[in-house]
Amino acid sequence: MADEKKFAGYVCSGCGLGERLDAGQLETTATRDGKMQSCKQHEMLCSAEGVQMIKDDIANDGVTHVMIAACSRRAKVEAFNFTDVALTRANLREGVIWVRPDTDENKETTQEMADDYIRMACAELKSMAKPSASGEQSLNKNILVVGGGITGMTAAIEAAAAGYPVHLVEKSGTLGGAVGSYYKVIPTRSPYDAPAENPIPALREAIEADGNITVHLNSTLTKTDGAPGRFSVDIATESGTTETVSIGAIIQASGWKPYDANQLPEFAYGKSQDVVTNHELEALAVAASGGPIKRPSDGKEVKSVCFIQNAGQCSDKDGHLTYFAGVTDLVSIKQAMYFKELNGECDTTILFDNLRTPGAGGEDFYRAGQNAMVTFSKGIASEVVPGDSLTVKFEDKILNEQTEMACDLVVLATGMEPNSGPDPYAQLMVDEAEDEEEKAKAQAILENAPPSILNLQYRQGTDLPHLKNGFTDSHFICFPYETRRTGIYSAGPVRRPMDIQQARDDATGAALKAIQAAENASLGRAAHPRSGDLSFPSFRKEGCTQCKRCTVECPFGAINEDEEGYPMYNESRCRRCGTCMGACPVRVISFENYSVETVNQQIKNVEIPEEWDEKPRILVLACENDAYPALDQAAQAGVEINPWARVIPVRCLGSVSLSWVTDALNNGYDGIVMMGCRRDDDYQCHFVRGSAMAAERMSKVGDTLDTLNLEPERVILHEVAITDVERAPQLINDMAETVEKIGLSPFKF
Amino acid sequence: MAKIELSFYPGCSSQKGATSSNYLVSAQTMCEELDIQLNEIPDWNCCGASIGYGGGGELPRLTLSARNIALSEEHNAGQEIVATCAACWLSTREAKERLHEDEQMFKDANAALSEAGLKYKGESNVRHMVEVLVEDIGFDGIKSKVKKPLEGIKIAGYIGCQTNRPFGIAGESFENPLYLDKIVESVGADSIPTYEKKVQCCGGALAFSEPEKSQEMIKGIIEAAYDNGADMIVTPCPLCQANVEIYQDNINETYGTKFNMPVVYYSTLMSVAFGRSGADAALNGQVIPAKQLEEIANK
Amino acid sequence: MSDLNTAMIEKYRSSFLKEVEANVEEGEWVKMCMQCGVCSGSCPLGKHWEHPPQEIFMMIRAGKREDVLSSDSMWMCTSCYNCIARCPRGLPITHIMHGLAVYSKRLGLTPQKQPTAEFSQIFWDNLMKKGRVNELKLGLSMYFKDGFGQGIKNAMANQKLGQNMMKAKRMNAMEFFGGHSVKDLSGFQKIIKKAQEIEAGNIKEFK
Amino acid sequence: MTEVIATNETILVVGGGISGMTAALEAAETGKQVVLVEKRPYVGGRVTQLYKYFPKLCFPTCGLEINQRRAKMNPNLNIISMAEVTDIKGEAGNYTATVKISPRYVNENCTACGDCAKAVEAEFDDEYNYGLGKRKGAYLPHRMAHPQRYVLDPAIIGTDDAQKAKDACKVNAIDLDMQEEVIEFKAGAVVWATGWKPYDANKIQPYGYDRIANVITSVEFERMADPNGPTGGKLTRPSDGKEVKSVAFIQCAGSRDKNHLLHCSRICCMASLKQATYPADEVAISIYYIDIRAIDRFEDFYQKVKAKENVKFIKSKVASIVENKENGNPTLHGVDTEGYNRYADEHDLVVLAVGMEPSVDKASFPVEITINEEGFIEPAPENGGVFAAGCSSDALDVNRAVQHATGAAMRAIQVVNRVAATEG
Repeated sequence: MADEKKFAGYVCSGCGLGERLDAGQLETTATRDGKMQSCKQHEMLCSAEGVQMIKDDIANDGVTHVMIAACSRRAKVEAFNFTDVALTRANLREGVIWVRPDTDENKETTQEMADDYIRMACAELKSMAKPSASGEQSLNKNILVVGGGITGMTAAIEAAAAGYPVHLVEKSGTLGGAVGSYYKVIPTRSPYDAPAENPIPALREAIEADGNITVHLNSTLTKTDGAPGRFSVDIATESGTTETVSIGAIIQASGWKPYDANQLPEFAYGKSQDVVTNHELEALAVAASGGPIKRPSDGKEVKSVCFIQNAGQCSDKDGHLTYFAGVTDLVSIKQAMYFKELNGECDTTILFDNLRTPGAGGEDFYRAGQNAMVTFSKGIASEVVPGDSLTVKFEDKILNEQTEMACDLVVLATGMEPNSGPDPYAQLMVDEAEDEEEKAKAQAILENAPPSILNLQYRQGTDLPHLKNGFTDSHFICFPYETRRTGIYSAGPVRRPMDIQQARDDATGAALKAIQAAENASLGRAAHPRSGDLSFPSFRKEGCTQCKRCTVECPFGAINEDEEGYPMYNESRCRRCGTCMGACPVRVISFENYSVETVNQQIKNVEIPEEWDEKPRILVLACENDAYPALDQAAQAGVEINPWARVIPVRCLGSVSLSWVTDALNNGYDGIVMMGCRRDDDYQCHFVRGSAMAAERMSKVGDTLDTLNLEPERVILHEVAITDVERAPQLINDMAETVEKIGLSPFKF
Repeated sequence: MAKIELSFYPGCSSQKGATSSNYLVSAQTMCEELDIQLNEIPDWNCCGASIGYGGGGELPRLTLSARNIALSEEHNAGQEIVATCAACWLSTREAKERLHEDEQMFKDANAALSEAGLKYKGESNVRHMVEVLVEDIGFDGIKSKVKKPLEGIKIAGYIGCQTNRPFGIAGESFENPLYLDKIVESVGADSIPTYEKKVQCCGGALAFSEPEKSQEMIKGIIEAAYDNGADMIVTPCPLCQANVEIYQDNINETYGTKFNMPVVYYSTLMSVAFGRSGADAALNGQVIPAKQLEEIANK
Repeated sequence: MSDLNTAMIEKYRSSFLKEVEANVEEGEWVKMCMQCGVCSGSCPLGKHWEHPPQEIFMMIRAGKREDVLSSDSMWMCTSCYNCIARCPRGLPITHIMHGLAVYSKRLGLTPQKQPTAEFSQIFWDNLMKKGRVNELKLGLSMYFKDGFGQGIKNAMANQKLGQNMMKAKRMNAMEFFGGHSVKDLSGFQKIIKKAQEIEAGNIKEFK
Repeated sequence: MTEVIATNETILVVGGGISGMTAALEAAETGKQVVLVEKRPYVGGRVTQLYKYFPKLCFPTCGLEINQRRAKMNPNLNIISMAEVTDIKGEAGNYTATVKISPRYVNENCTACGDCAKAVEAEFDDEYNYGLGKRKGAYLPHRMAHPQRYVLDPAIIGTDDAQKAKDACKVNAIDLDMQEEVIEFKAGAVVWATGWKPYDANKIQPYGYDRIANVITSVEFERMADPNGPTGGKLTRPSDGKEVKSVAFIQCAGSRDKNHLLHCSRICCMASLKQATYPADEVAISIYYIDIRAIDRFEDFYQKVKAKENVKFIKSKVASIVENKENGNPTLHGVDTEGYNRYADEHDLVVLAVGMEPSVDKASFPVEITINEEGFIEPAPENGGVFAAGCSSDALDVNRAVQHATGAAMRAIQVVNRVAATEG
């Protein structure tokens, strides 16, 4: 019984489908052409009654495969959520009747469309299986936190508080990181009016008292093998011992390093001991041990200090950081207040361009600084002249003059650089550089790559990919924890420059994502964005040519290679995008419910009318995240779509097999439109390079078209956004016009 | 309507033979009609106005007002202080707030007052007459007293600065207060709520020291009233009234304009609308006669 | 150390700011300005200010003592309170301007013949005489502040205005002889004298 | 009667904007039972009304699509829309929430076919478009609204329109007898994600938003720029429909101002930089600012916009706006403080970059919680098992709000896991 497949079709006649279409014919199409063993009609399939009918059939009649011909797969999802069967949806509402005019002359083509979508859905269903987890998983609740600064400490405490054991690995001999050596910190609680106590000692105590946290000091990771739910991590101590621990998920909180101020000779850094960075000032404040802060050169009590904001940052000068550290204006206010607290009558001036102290706390703290008589001047410093008394030359932007001031100490508000590992795509950046300048930059990054932090044993490099400037941030605004290495989350200033409060919030969020990854890995569920997906790629070894395209092109580094060069899939690293499937030239990679075959069968089961019918066929492959929803919305808005179009949603254009295109052309389709996401630096593809990869692959379609002696205009690839409600249908209609212009394909049999 | 009794601070300019003596006359008429009893603060002194600071400094200036409040608290105990003049009201209310906020200043002021055996407590409310009208009498209250609606007269409500800022009338905007327009409506005239110069500065005391600069601003105030089709301007401030009314000849001379725009007090409007004589409404105090009002008053 | 260096040392030091805090009405607010400029843009006589309020606040913080105290900008204030109403930081700008003006006058740094400075003194003296302002005398003092000849000229120029006012009974020639007064004039004068003494005593020395 | 199955291991999320959605989805995808209560008829909150995000200039609906798909697929998540939490009693691990559900007058039979909207006549200001356009008395708040169900405006109930809507519905989805419901259920932890609202521009009197037609708010400009918005994406003037040739952005409209919002709203600088990219390159753009607060890598975007030839920056808080009555142009008065330059600049359109105000008034929180001076929720231990997420805690951009919400979900999970450990 368990192995027996039973295919059942259900045709809805609600929402006007019954009036616009011949339901009887649809039923016949499903059973005769689609080979459904049964097919039922219902006047409102999504109603409780309709859903119950399907449920009953599954329970009582052993239905294993369900074809629902009704509305879009994006509609009534909750109603048609049958998790025990393989399921497909024929989109007759948004896909057919809502995009076609309700007139007699269109009746025939509208019906043809609907019949085709039913054939396609049935064909797809025939080559599908219900996805299910492999069953090999088990729950590994251990969380590894790399980095024992404030972010890592917070992440460890938070994960442990949720009941997850933590291994906290710190390179140095103490916990606390950069913040550990600070005199005080920016306040994190209202009324934000004075520097706050350093939270590190309390966190150290909490960790010490937490039985769920194992601290590894003086330790680094020498090897990280496996995948979420089954990482095997070698933690080596300085003294040479190595411990192997089994880990469910990883948080990388490797922090930041201060910018090297030696690149700022104009501010006399290195020339005068009394020019220090904001980072170095903390040490001076701590050394003062409650007394006045003294200047390094001669130990004289500081009576006047000037802070130069954005020193070596927010600047495109060579060696400067182009970005802003986010926090350095607040830091300077905090430090200016140190002087007010410790040095009595000390003059403090902050030279800034835009004072960036955002949010409630930021603005409150700015006012507190002013209230403490810190002088804020919109001024751009150009030079610091060393001497017994330092001279700061600057332009006062308000008083509109070049001026200068004398002070005992100059503090440079320099930026933060991430402590990330080498970018796995550094080589790729060199290879793909568009010009020499870019290439040289990429080459420099490759050559100056820092030592690895995670030592991942991944085919695609040892560490997390960089987003920009070496930070390992997510590319997505809505999804800050969307990582390109499943189950590994970066947190804190390695991800993006941030202040302590944000780092701690971030650590807490990353801790959630880590425990979530561990839990989902144990169930075989995919991580975001196809959260919960149980389908999983497998490959036919006998067909594989060891070309390695799948292992190279997987955006998530999910696939390793064995010694012979065969791919080794790691279910819990995989995000189910199908890029590997699209990459495979020999078509051996497939998911249970999404494969070369499931799409190919849809393409083949569209009825291609004879040439003299003058009814072309246009194949549309639409990304399910953006283009497909755009088409749905167009339907809702009543935008017409040409009746020759047949739309197939794909997980990502990256999953599109070239064979679909060639087969479609060979089968007599007259045009092919592919719609994927934006693919430039601000790409929208959640599978990173899917759309770009498709564009690259399809550039080779030209050869195919040449061989077939077909016009190149017949195949086109567009970037389509979810908001392209008017444009997406237009692109399809444009292809229809093109076909009309150049004529039908000769490949109709 | 219950009788309202207030401790009244008339101010220097309202005295007989002074620039806003007509304000006092019409305000008294108006109060009679509205059943408001004004008990003058005995032996009140000048508030220092908005220019006295330059000679007097801070504490002496505040002490001027402290003396008036102290006198009111002694002789008109329990009564709210009301002023008709914007500067008088502002100085007094400001002094009260400053002395409330600053303990040292409070002590210092009392030390000075003790020279004449006075004691400042700072417990009285300090209000402007328009506050009393808007908050205690209400627009409907005003409307109910109207016997001769000022029909067909289009009046630009010019509030000026100090009646409006920094305290103003509760619930009204600093930029576009509407209460004066509502008073205009209440007496049956047509208001111009979009009159864009209603809170424009007339120069205040600088009309004396910087006449050219001030008259340039006054010109704008009158011009906008004409542009909006106003027959006259109404104001609650004596200095505004004087500045906008009496320099029209000078402005005409400087700019070649032909201004002849009557500028009246709200109390004048109300007195006429309440059916009182031109003399009671102090229409004879106009430098530029408000002929339409005279006609109604004479009816 | 040369004079130039001494001058430089004073730049962007809070010494002048502290002086302003100590001796100027509401001076402790100056440090709270964030240089948005809304005060400068809101002033009805804005275009006549050489240094608008927000710039004056920056000059104070930059230590430009002379430039600030000898400026006539503060005397442009008409007390319209627009700046106070709009200042996002709640600075009582009108009062600070008054305070700076008075302080500059106290130090003798106010520009000669600054008309508003003169008028304010005339006004004050006038009110101190009787406890109430004598408008006629106030007007005449103003006309004749720059000498008899100029006074006659001023009076002639405003002759019509005066006539108009007389006609409306809003100016009274009899005011020249006595006029309105508080009854307890000596008490009044004692009070204010005392207040002036206290205020003078509160001024702190700054070099 | 709406049924909610909830226990002390359930997490209640109050507010279904991007923060609440995130907290709810992240917790649900970690295997927790979640009830999400949303006041509007749909989830997604204010980001659904944004045209683009800074700095990528990508479309918020893209992420919304994914989040809504996650929500539709996840059986652990129960969304109650048109509902408000009126009371929460108890303590961490044992709360009882009272929720008031307003009648939608449309049941789950609704297929979003739109027949009811065609049938009714009454029109109302479209709140989704901040009143810039009209919607019918039976409406789908926006195309991607989830739940994808129409709503009847309560104002048409009892009118002919209501009956017309009912008659037009072929699937029996309209239930005119639907009543307000009050339900109670348990929860172990609460994520408070009620978000923000744009500061009321009418209160910023010097800018004349209430008097000058061509002075609009940033949230309105966002709707105007959206091709699916009320003007079809055309940037035209409200007064005369003329296409704009010059736009001024006024920063800190209500923010950093003790007369309005004391805090810096964080997002407005970036939002204006973003909006400065909406008009064509020929349109002159002026940004009046106090400080441009481009944090961390947003600096790149700031530089990019700064480099645009049609964009100029004026360091000035605009003092006042006066309408030129002849052409309807708002004239901006103020002083450029960089070197003291007085200006009186005319523009076709002025956009007030209005600040973020916490949605829930300080005085009306239905749960005991620590609020700061600005009205945001403090991360106070005294809050017990109630955790703020997103803009209820501070003025945050989308990215930070989501990050914060993920952390809030973690805190809530800690509480319910503790409950599970003691009960289990």
